[in-house]
Amino acid sequence: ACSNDIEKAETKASDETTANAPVENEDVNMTIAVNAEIISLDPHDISDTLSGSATSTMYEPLYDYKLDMTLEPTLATSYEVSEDGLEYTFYIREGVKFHDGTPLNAEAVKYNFDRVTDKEKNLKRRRNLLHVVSTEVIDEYTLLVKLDAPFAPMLNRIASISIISPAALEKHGDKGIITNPVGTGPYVFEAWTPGDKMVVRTNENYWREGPKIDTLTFKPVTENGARIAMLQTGEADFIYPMPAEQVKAVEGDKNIEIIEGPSTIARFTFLNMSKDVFSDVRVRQAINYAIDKEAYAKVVKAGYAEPLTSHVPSTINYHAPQPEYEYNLEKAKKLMAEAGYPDGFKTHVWAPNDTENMKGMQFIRQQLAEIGIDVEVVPMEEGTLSDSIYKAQTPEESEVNMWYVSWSAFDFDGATEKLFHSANIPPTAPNVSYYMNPEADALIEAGAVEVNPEKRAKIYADLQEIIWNDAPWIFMGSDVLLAAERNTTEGIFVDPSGGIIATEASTSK
Amino acid sequence: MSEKLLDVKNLRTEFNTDKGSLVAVNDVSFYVGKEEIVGLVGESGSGKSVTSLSVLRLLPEQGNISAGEVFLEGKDLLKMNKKDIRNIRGRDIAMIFQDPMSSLNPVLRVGEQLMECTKLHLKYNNSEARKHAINMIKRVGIPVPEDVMNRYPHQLSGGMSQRIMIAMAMSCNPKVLIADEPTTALDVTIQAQVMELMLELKEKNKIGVLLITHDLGVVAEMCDRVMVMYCGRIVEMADVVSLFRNPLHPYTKGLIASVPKIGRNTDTLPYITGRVPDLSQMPKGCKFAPRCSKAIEKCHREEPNLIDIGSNRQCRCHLIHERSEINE
Amino acid sequence: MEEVKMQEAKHEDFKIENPIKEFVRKFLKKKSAVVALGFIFFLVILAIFEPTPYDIDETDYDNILSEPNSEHFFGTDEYGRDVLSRIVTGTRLSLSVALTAVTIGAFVGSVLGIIAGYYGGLLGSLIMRFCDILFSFPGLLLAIGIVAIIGPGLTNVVVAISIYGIPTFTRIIRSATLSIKELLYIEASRSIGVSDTRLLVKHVFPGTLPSLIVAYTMRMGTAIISASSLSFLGFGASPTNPDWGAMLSTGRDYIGVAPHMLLYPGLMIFFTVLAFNLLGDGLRDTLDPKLD
Amino acid sequence: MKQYVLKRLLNIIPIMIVVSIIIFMFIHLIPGDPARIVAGQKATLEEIEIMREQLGLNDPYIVQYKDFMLGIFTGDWGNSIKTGLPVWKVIIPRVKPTLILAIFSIVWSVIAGISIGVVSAIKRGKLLDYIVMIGASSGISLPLFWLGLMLMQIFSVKLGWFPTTGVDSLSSYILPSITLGAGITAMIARYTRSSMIEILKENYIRTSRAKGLSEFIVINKHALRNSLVDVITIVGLQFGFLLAGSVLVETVFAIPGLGRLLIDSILFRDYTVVQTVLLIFTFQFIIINLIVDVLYGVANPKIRYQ
Amino acid sequence: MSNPLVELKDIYKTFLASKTLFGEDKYVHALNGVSLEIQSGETLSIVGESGCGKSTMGRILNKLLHPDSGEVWFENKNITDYTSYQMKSIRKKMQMVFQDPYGCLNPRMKIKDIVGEPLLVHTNMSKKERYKTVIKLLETVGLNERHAQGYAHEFSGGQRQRIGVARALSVKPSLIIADEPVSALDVSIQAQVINIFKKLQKEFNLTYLFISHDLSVVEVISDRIGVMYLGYLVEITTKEKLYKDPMHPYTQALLSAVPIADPMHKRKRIILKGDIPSPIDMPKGCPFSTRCMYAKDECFETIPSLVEVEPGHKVACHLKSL
Ligand SMILES: Nc1ncnc2c1ncn2[C@@H]1O[C@H](COP(=O)(O)OP(=O)(O)OP(=O)(O)O)[C@@H](O)[C@H]1O
Ligand SMILES: Nc1ncnc2c1ncn2[C@@H]1O[C@H](COP(=O)(O)OP(=O)(O)OP(=O)(O)O)[C@@H](O)[C@H]1O
Ligand SMILES: [Mg+2]
Ligand SMILES: [Mg+2]
Repeated sequence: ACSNDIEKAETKASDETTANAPVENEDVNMTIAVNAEIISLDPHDISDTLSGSATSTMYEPLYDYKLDMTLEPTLATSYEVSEDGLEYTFYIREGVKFHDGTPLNAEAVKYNFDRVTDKEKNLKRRRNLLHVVSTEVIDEYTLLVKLDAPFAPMLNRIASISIISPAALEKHGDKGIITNPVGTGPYVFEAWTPGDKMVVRTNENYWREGPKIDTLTFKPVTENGARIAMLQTGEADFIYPMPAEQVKAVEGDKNIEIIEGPSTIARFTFLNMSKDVFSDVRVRQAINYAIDKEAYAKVVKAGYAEPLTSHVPSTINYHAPQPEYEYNLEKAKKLMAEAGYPDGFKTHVWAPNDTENMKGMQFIRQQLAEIGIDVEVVPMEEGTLSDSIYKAQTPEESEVNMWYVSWSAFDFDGATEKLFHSANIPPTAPNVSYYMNPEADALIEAGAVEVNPEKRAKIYADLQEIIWNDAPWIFMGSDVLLAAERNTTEGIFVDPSGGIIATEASTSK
Repeated sequence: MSEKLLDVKNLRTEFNTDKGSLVAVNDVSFYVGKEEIVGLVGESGSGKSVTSLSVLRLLPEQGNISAGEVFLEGKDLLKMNKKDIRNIRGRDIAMIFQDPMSSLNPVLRVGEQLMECTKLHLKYNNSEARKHAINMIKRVGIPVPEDVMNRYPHQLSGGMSQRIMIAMAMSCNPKVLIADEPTTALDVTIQAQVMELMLELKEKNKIGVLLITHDLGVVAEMCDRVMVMYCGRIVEMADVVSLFRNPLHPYTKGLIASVPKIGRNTDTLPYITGRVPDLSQMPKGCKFAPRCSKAIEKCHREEPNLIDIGSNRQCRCHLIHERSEINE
Repeated sequence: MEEVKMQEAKHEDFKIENPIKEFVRKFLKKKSAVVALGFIFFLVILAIFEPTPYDIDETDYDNILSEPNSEHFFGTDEYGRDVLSRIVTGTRLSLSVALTAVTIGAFVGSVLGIIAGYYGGLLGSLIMRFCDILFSFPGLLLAIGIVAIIGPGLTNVVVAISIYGIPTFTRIIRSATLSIKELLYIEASRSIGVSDTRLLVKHVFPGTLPSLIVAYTMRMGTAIISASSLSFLGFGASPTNPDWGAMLSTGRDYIGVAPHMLLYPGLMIFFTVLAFNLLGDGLRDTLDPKLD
Repeated sequence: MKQYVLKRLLNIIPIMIVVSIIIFMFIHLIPGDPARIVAGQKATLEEIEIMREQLGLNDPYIVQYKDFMLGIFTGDWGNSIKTGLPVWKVIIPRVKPTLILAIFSIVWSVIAGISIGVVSAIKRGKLLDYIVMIGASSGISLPLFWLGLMLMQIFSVKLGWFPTTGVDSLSSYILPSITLGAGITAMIARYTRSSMIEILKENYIRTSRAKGLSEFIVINKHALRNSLVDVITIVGLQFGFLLAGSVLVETVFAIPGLGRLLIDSILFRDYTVVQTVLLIFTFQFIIINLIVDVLYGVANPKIRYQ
Repeated sequence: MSNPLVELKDIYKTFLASKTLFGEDKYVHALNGVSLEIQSGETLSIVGESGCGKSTMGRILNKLLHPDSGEVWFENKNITDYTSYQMKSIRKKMQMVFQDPYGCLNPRMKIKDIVGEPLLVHTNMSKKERYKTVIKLLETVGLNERHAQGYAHEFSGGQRQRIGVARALSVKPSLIIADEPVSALDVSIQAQVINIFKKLQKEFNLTYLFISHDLSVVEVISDRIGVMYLGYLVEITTKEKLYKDPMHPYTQALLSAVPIADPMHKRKRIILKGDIPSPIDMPKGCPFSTRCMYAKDECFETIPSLVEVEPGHKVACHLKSL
């Protein structure tokens, strides 16, 4: 019954369009095949990148990221911060209308901010506005946001809050909005079958220049081979991610273009410092010396990875490059010997049980074997893995030794605080290195409230050096994002966080 | 018994098995005349069923008829093409089998199975076939035929099933009926009913019947002429009275002697030692020689032929001419 | 004339094959089964001696994903490891996973099946309901669920596969037991006064053996497929093990680049399972148990 | 017969209750906190705690089970933990693809399986039989996912005959149903063959031949009908295989069906969806078995008239 | 008479034929109030058509089945409710021989193990002793040491039946229950087995309950004969009386239906009408009333009981007992 939704929606749409527009089957459609399912279309209650990409076709925030990870005014035209960093004033863009025809104004934005900060609703994006105590409408297009403490990455967090039509929210309710999105974005919602494809149609009344196609489809295709096959047959115009291993297979295909770009994704391995062996910085450094990052990029990432030169990828603002842990077995062995482990030791590495992660773990095992460390590879199903990690209430209870994982964030604080602050050891947050360095804690805290960019840069540079030298991780690399498209495809991009931007999509097919 | 309806000559049937080719029926010749019941007796495995199946070429696929002729009114059934032989089956020669319960298709109604035959051979339409079938059921002595028509085989008793089989066999008015142990699976009181029915049908329809059985009692009560089979060969043939009164072949003698007879009151029964040899391990000479107390050296060496000894009797024994020895 | 007393004949006894010889002779007639047995034998040899040209963990990052060539007959994988060597070594793993899983399943299943078939009653119905319920979960899902609960890894794969093999064996053995129970020789033994235990062990159980052997062989194939499916979905053996299913699972990521990584483990699974199935067919034809 | 069906239907209730308990235990035995998974790595502890409270995960198991069972009977199956949508909204769109896939697969496998089985039974021991049966054995020896990937490479990518993935047209179902049906066809073919071989030895087949019926009628009317009685049961058993296989096939061909939903939901610890889907699966399996048993009874007069 | 070796007292036995959810379950009435006794050393034969309850009677006697009601006495002990442990000692004295010589021997055991099994269960002979005994037993039934190593399928029906007899004899029982021991055999072989039965009876002073459906076989071996019909014992008397002067109409019909292997012996057969009624829906009155040519009103109404019409001759018929 419900799977007919798409067809129904399509016929409905054509009914509407026959009055003034060409017939339905002349619609230009583009299909983006992705590797996971869209979980929800409520932009306030999602935490995965893909749902973010999907909602961003229909919704926009006040400020939005450009491809280079800088922020540009979107539904706001500008903003001001008070001296103490506690009050943000946003000037809302005039003349923008939601898809349902209602106008965008400060009231509407306040409605959204209030929704997100409502503790009762417990929406996932609330964590981004934790510092917001209140929002006030100053006038029709001016909004005041008050914080309880200065918070440097505030604007980045504001960028994560898309604005939903309050009228639609009133009409559909908190659950109903999931399947009836109404925003201001370049596309209007058309149909979505949970678990299957989502279709959006170009917004004719978009406030700036929009896409040059009629409909855009997001289609989840988890099997890598199938996704590529779709691109090869032209069933998909754009696929993301493009599995790095298979780039060679499509390289010869004239119809297909590979798109690569830097990412905000860091790949690393937590070394649980509460465990004896890893409590010694020499061991941690030795391990970092023992891993051949180039080989890692080549073997595990099929050549599509860059070495990490800090704990944050170079795409993140305030990134300060550190001296490389070059591949040096001699040095590694020496450090191991100094630390009292000339013959190495036994340990294990955990990661989810998908092929990608298993490959990474195997690589670590192979490399560390060279310095005598015998690493048992333990793939775990994700739910089990997170249970195993977070069930430890104290460092002593923790069972994990190494955790091969990736992290992606938009801003420096997001890429640091949860992973290194001593308050964030499990079960609170994933500081699985159990990294507890008061110096680092202080810098993390200082950086978060420092609004002055220069001072902040200094703080973060210091912090990066400390963390780098302490080596609570194995710094494996930073992903190179890979997408692939038909050569007829234009205007679809992947931002460094892995979000798909299709605002300007067009095709010549 | 002048007219030979069915005339079998030098029939030889072999089976391809994983032990090689086995001759199950060898040099069998006999005939069935009009209005005559010819009995074929022998122990289990002696080749009775194979003989009957060979006549209609219904052998399982491993079996093949390697020699011989089977004439039905002058036409050789073994030389016919498949279509022609199918026209003979069920119409000119009908068969009934030992186990009536398993000889009816369990998933088809009795009526359907009965009508099939007349629809095929006599080109009856549905209602004609139905009427005919009901008639046939009545004739074999089953009350309420309409009801029986709608039943499934498992809803019939053994006696009823066998009567249905007979009705089915008789429904196209065949010239010859081959009955392979039609009463063996039945109780004596039911057997008596079926035997009575067959005798009656034979008389009324003037058919020739080849009656296969291992029960000498049934032979004595039903048959006009008897053939005794051993190891795929006919060892003796005679009319029923002569056979029982004066069996010539040692095997026949042994067989008849070992039947317990009511009122004879003996302490020990005579019997034949040993058993029917396995087809793959046939003795060289006379097949019965290993079990025969009279066997002479020649018997082990050379197989005797079926010798015609006049007055419509045949016997397959080297010692047949040394009458003194046999007849003592 | 009445007294046709005959002497005890000399040819009373025929040379009759003993059952094993007869079985062998019949079995040898089934050519595909013989070939299959040969192949399995070959696998066992591989599993025991592991004649690998290379060390299976020997990586060569300069020589990854190379196509089959004269040095690496089946090519190399993403770490530059020799695929042939890994397949050969994987034989022991795959066979022993299947063997252990099926053995456990067969053992538990047979015990339950014999009890349910022989004693019937409440216990029997309970056992059968239990099996119905196990059966009503799609087998692979059951295995996935079990692995999800107890975690991935070879041992747990074995446990999962054996658990979901139990109802199959229970049913087969139960129906075999039921039909054997009806056989006259069981009643004959009971009438003698043979105890239940002896009856089960000496008479009933051997009677179920043909069914058991055939089911066992067939299940070997199923178990290998299931193990590889689990690996395919990421629930299987640790990737460091050269498990065929795990190799397939990795291989599919290279489907367009290094098809040999998908092809050879796939063929290996296919031929192995085929061999077990053909052997099972052959055994069934020879042993002739009625399987449901 | 009616009584029998009624009795079996009544029997479903206790079975389903036991099954629901097992499912419930099963789900809660699996480690992994749905709240944590849904909230994601970056969630705060407070957020997770509120979510646990809202999802009722802090209630005692008994209460959770009671809610689950009450929900089943009152039609309130709860909301999906993962998407927040009502469970029925998540499940219903998934039914159609799986159903089409299952029907396609079972239909072609039954037809092909029986035909192959009959032909090779008739040609028993001939070369054709040999080839067909080795083919059939191959059918059950192929890992499904492998076959699917290979078929996709050949027929979609290389030849471009069928869509690679999806459910947009019926032609999208062709490769998946071939993949899924291959094993079932093989099973049915093997079973039909051995059943036919047995039946062709039966006395009533000899009887029908003795009547003069042509071989065609003997096989198709007398023998096949009897063997169908046996084959029905094996077809019923295949449904279990079908469900499990659909998980793999739906993964390979990106079909948004129930099997895939189940796996995803297990991975996501979307309990509400998992338990409902599992209940649907079991229920469906039980009903199919009931139907098969009834069909068996209908096809087999011996049972029908008892 | 002296005290009998075995006694059945008013045995009833039904089997569940089909179970229905609503309405009544259907039962097969296999035995309906059968009483009889067997004297030590005699041979009592039971004849009757298929399904009349002969085997059931044998199995109840051996306690392979438990009667619904009634008592089984053996050597003046009521063994009806004996446990299987108590039965062990009784079974030693009471052995069975079965109809199907092909089915009653375990195809997976060597003959020496089959024949030796009762010894293993009931005695604590050593393996060697057991083997010796087995060989002796085989010789008693006309087989020899060579046969001991074989498997059942290597033997002909007659030989197998002799093996079955040897097994029954191994623990020196006083009673042998033989359930159609010869009906699956060819005539020539039938005779061998019957002879062995007779020979052994003399040698070991055995008592036989000999079940058969063949009146001509029974005549050779019996002292007394009981005729069963539809779960009832309808007539029981000495062999001579039964053949000379059968009283029950069914016995008469049965005797006349037996084909006689003598073409000159012509007689008038009594052809009964219809079939044996189903033991599930039993006739209301006399079980034979539906087929009996003499049936009177009373016969359709009440069930006649087995009465002694003359010494040693009991009949259950309204007409005879009047
Ligand atoms: N399909 C077959 N393959 C091999 N041998 C066969 C086959 N059918 C019959 N035979 C052999 O042919 C011989 C004769 O069998 P047949 O069935 O004619 O015996 P019969 O006299 O009818 O015995 P019965 O009284 O048991 O019916 C037997 O030795 C049997 O083993
Ligand atoms: N275990 C059982 N379950 C149900 N019915 C049974 C069972 N055993 C016997 N019967 C039925 O009881 C009746 C008597 O059976 P029994 O075996 O005693 O007959 P019988 O006289 O030995 O027949 P036969 O000559 O065929 O051996 C038959 O109708 C039979 O179907
Ligand atoms: Mg025969
Ligand atoms: Mg009996």
